[in-house]
Amino acid sequence: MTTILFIEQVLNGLQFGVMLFLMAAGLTLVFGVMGLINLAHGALYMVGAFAAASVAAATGSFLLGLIASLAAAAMAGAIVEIVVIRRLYRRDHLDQVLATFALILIFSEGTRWLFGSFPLYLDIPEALSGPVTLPGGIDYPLYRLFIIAVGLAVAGFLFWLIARTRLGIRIRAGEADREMIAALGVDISKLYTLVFALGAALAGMAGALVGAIQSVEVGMGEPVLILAFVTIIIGGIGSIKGAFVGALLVGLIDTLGRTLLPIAFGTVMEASAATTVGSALASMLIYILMAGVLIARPQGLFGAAA
Amino acid sequence: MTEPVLEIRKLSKSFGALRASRDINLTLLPGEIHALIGPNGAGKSTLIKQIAGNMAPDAGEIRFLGRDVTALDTVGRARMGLGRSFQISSVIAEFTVLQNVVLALQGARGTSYHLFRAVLKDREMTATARAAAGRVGLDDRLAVRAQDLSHGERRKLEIAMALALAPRAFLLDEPMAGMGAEGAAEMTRLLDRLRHEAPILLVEHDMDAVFSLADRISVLDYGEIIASGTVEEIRADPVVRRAYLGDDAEAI
Amino acid sequence: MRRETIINAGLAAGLLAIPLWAHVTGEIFTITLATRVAILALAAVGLNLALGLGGLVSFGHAAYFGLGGYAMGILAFHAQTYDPIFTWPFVFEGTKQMLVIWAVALVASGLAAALIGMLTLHTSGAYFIMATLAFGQMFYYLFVSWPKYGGEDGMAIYVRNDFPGLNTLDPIQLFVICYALLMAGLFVSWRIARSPFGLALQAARQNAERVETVGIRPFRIRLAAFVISGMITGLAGALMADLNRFVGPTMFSWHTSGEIMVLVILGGVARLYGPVAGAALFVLLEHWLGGVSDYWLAFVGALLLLVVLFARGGLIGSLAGREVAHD
Amino acid sequence: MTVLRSLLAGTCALALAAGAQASDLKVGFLSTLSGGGAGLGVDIRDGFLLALGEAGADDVEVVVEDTQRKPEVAVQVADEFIQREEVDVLTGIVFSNIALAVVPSAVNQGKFYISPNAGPSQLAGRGCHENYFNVAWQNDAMHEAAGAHANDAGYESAFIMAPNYPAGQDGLTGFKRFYEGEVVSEVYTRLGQTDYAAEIAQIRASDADVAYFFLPGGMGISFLKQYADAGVDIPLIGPGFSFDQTILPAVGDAAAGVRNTSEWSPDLDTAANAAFVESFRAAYDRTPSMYAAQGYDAAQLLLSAMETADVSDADAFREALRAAEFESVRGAFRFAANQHPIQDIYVREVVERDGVWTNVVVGPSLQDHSDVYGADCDL
Repeated sequence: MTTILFIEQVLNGLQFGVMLFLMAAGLTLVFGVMGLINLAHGALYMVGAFAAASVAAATGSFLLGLIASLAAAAMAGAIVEIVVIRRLYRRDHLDQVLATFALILIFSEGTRWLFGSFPLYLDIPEALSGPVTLPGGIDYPLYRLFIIAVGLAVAGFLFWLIARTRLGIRIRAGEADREMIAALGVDISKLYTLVFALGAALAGMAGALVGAIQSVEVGMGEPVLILAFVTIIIGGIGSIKGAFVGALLVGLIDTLGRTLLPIAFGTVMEASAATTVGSALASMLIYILMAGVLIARPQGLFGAAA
Repeated sequence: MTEPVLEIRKLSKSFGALRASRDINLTLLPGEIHALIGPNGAGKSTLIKQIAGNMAPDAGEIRFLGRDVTALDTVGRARMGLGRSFQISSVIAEFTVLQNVVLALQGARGTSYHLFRAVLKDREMTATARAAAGRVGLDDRLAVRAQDLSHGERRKLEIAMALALAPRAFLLDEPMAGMGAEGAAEMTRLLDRLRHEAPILLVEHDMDAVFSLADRISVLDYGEIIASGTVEEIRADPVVRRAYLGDDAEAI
Repeated sequence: MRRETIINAGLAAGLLAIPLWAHVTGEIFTITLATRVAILALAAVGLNLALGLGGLVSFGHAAYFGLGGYAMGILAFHAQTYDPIFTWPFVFEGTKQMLVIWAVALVASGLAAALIGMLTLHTSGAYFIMATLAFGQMFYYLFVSWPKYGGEDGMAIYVRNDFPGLNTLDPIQLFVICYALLMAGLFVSWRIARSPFGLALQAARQNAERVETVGIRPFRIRLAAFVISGMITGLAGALMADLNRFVGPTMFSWHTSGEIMVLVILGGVARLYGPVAGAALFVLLEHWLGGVSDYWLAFVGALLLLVVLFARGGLIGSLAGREVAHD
Repeated sequence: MTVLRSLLAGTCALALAAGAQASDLKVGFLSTLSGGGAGLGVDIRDGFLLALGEAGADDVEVVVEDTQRKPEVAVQVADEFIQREEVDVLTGIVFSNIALAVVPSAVNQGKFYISPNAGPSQLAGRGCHENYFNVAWQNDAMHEAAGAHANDAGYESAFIMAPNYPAGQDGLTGFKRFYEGEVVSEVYTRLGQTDYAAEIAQIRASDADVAYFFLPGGMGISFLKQYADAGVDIPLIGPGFSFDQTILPAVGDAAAGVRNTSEWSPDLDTAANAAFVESFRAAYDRTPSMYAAQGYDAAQLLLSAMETADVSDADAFREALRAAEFESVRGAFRFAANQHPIQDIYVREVVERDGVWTNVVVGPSLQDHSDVYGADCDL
C-alpha cells in the first residue's frame, strides 16, 4: 500500500468518524441530560435523509434540502419527545428501550407508507461534486472534505454551546441534578424538548449529508445506530468529548482495518482466503476494541466513574 | 490486654484538596460499644465506607480479626463477619421481612448458588431467620414487605440482617436516625444486649443513646480524631467541648 | 388459588389442547403455529430469568438464540457431509441426534453468555443494554462473513433431526417435544425463582449494595443467572432451527433480540408464564394484523408503545392484577 | 406470520360464477414486500399479477404473503401455504438465501416451485429437483456474461468486488470463469455496507482497465454515487442487478453510460416485450424492472402449462412446464435439462430517456447461454 493510498484511507476514516460523531453526539447528549436511551435515533437519521431528498427533488436545491432535514428531524424529535419520551424519564431503561424500539417500527413503516419501498434520489450539489487535488497529489472528493469540515464545525459548535452558553449551563446543570435545575426556575420540560430536538436535528443532518453519497432508503439508520452505540461505549456515556474521540477511533479503525487486514493476511495465506478471513475479522475489529475498553475502563474513555 | 477485633491504623483519604480522613487510629475491643461522633461533614461516612470496604483508603491499614483486610472488598469483609447497617435504611424493598433476613443468612452461609432448593422451605434456615427477627422484635411482621414497614421497623430489620450474619463485629451507621424518643429507647435497649454478641462500632447523633451505651467514644472533626476516651473523659475534654459540643455543652 | 395460578394453568392447558385438537381435525398449520409459540416462549423464558428476576436488560439474547440454532445447523451439516467438525484434540463428528445437538447448543450458548457476561456485567443501565446489543451484532457480522456455514445464505437442513422413539417429521410429535422442553424450562425458572439463588438474584436487582454487605457478590450471581438465561434461549434457538429446518444469520440480528424482549413485555415481566402469554399473543397478532395492512409492523409498534406506556404488567399483569409477595 | 392476502380482485368473483373448474390452480406467492429489498418483491408481484389479469385467468387463485426478507419467516409462510392453504405452486422469492431455505422442503412435499428471481448454484446442480423450475437465470449468468463482455471490450486487467456473502463469492467466481484478462485485485466488502470510500481508493490505486462490481440494492446506489463523485476514470461494468429500474432513479446520472449485463431490457425489441412494458406502465405508472419482467414470465409459464395439463396430474403438469410454450418478454426461452433457462444475455447501457434513467440494449454478450452446474444435475 502506498503512502498516498494510506493518507486517503485516513481521510476516509476521518470522514466516517465525523459522521458517526453527529449521530453519537445527539445520543449521548440526550442520555447525559435526560438519562434516556433512545433506539429511535436511527429513525431520526432516516427522517432527515428523506426530508432532504424530497425537498431537494422538489426545489432542486441541496441547501434547502439540508435545511429541511434539520427542520424535519428536529420537529419529529420534538413531537416524539412531547408525545412519548416525556412519559419515560422516570421509567427504567427497559421501558425506554421498548418504547423507542416501538418507535423504530412506526417510523420505518410510516416512511415506507409515505414514500414507497424504493430508494429516493439525492445527489451532491454541483458546487461540491467531483474530486480536488490535495497537496501531495491526492485526488479526493470535495464533498467528503465538506462533510469533514461540517462535522468539525458542529463539534466546535457543540463544545462552545455546552461550555459557554446559558443553554449549555442548563444542560450541564441538568446532568448534575434534575431537581436543582427545576429549583432554579428553569422550565425543565422545555429544556428537555429542546435538547431532544437538538439531538434529533444532528441525526437528521447526518442523514441528509450521508444521503447524498449513499442510498436513501428505509432502515438506513439502523447500522449507523449500532455503530453510534459502540462509539458511545468507547467514549463514555454523556460525554461529548468522548463521543468525538470514540467516533474518530471507530471511523479510523473500521476503515483502515477493512483495507489493511486483508492485505496483512495476504502475506501469510492464499489471496482469496485472505480477503475472506481479513474481511470477516475486519467487521469485528470495533467490537473487539469495545470489549477492550469495557475491560480496561468500563465507564468508557471519558465517562465519569460509576 | 485483649486483641482488638477491629483496628484502624493511620488511615487517610483525600478528595482533591479535601482531606476527609487524616491519620485515623481506632480500635474496637471485644464486648465494647465504641461510639464515633462528630458534626456533619466531619468525615464519619467516609470512614465507615472505608471500614466496610466500599471505598479504598489512600494510605493506612485496616485489620479485622487480626488480619489485614485493607485490600479486601465489602463482600470479603462481610463474609469474615462484619455486620453493617446503613445510615439510610437499605433493605430489599419488595422482599418480606423473613426473605430479607434469610438473604442475610444465606450470604453468611454461602448457599446462594443453590438453584433448586426452595429457600423458604428450609426449616432450619427459616427458624434461624425467625429467631433473628424475634431478637429485634419483628416476629409478628415476618410476612410484611419491607417497603410497607414503618421507618423504625426498617431500622430494626437492618439490625436483624446484620445479626443473621452471626457477625464478629457490628458497624452501625446511625441506627436511631429518624426515630422517635420511644423507638430510640427501644433501640438503645436492643444495642445494649447486642454488645455481648459482638462489639459495636456505633456512629450516632443521638447523644443520650451514645452516652448511655458507649464504653468508649471517639470524636471526629475535619477528618481527624480529636479525642478518644471514656464517656466521662469526653464529657470533660475541653477540646471536644469547644470544637463539637459548642454552646450545647452546658446541656450535657 | 391465586388468580395468576389459574391463568397459568389455563395457558399451559390451552397450549397443549389446541394443537392436539388440531391434530385430530387435521389442521396441521395450527400445530406448526403452536410449536412456534412454544419455542418462542422458551426463548423468552430464558430472557425473563435475566430480565425479570435479575433486572438485566439484555438486548443481545439473539446471540444465544443464534448460537443454539447454529449448533443444530453445524452438527447436522457435518452429519450430512460425513466430515468431522474438528479432529483435534479429539474427533468431533456431526450428528442428527437432537439430544446431542441440544447439549452442544446449551454448552455453546452458555460459554458465549459467560464471556459476554464477564465483559458487560460490570456495567449497568444503558451501558449494559448497548454493550449486549453490540456484542450480539458482532455475532451477526461474524456469521454473515463466515462462508463455511453459509454466510448470509444460512444453511438449510433438509431432514429434521432425530429424537429416540419419536418421528420428528410428524408435526404433533415435534410439538410435544417442544412443549415438554418449554414445561421443563418453566419448571427450572419456577424453581430458581424460589431458590436461595433466585432470592439473591432478585435482591441484587433491587439493592446490590445491601447484597454485598451480607457477603454475596452480585456480579457472580448475575453472571450465573445470565449464563443460565443464555442457555435456555440457546436451546430454544436449536429447536427453532429444527422447526424451520433452516438456520441463518438473521437469528443473530438485533431485531431478534428486540422481538424476544417484546415477548417478555407483552406477557408481563418477571411473571412465570409471561413469556408464554407474550409468545401466544405475538404469534396471533402477526396473524391478524398481517391481514390488515402491508404496514402491519407499524401497528405492532403502536401496540407495543401502548403496552409500555399504559399497561406495564403486560397481559398477565392486566389479568391477574398486582403481583403478590412470594410466600 | 404475515398474512397479506390479495386475492385477485375480479378473479374471485369470476371463479365463483363459472363454478369450480377442473383446472383450478392455487398459487402461494411469498416475497419480500416490506423492509429492505421490498421494491424487488413488489415488482415481481406486480408483474406476476399483471400477466394473470391480462390473461383473465379466472381459475387461478393467488395468496400473497410477505417474508420480510427473513428466511425463517419465509419458512413459516411456506408451511402455511402448504399445510393450510394447500397451494399447488409456490413462487415469488427474491433472494437466494430465502430460496434455499424454502424450496427444497417445498418441492420434496410435492409442490411446484417456479423461481422468478434467484438461482442459487446448489439448486441448479446436485440439488436440482423435478418440481423446481427457474424462469429467471442461474445466479452466475449475468456475471459470466459480464466476464465475456470484458473480453470483448478488450479490458486486459480488472478490479473485481462483491459483498462478502455466498452470492457475492459466486458472482466473482462467475465473472472469472469467463474473463480472460488479469484480475489485479479481488475485494470483498461487508454486506449492507454503505460507505465505499476505502474500496474506491483501492480501485483508483489499482490502475486496472475496468472495475467489475456486484452490489445489489442500496449498496449499489451508495457505491455508484460515491464512485461518480470520486472522479476515478476507470470504467465500471456490473451485472444487471446493480443497474436495475428499481434503483436507477435513485442513482441518477452517477450511472450514466455504465455497461451492464442482463437477460432483459425494457427496450428489448420483441412484440411481447413492447406490449408488456406498455401495459405495466399503464397499470402501475412506472417503468418495469427486470424483476417485474421475470414475475410476468413466471405467470406466463404457469398459464402455458395450465393450457395443456391439469395440476392434479403432476407428471403431465411438469411436462407442460418443461415445454415452456410461452412467449417470453426476453425473446427466445427454453429450459435446459436442469430446468434452468437457456437464453441470451445482453449488454445494456444506462441512459436517460424521456426524463427517466433506464437501460438500452447495446448488443448480445452470450447467446443460448446455460449454466455450468447442470452437469451435476441428475434430471
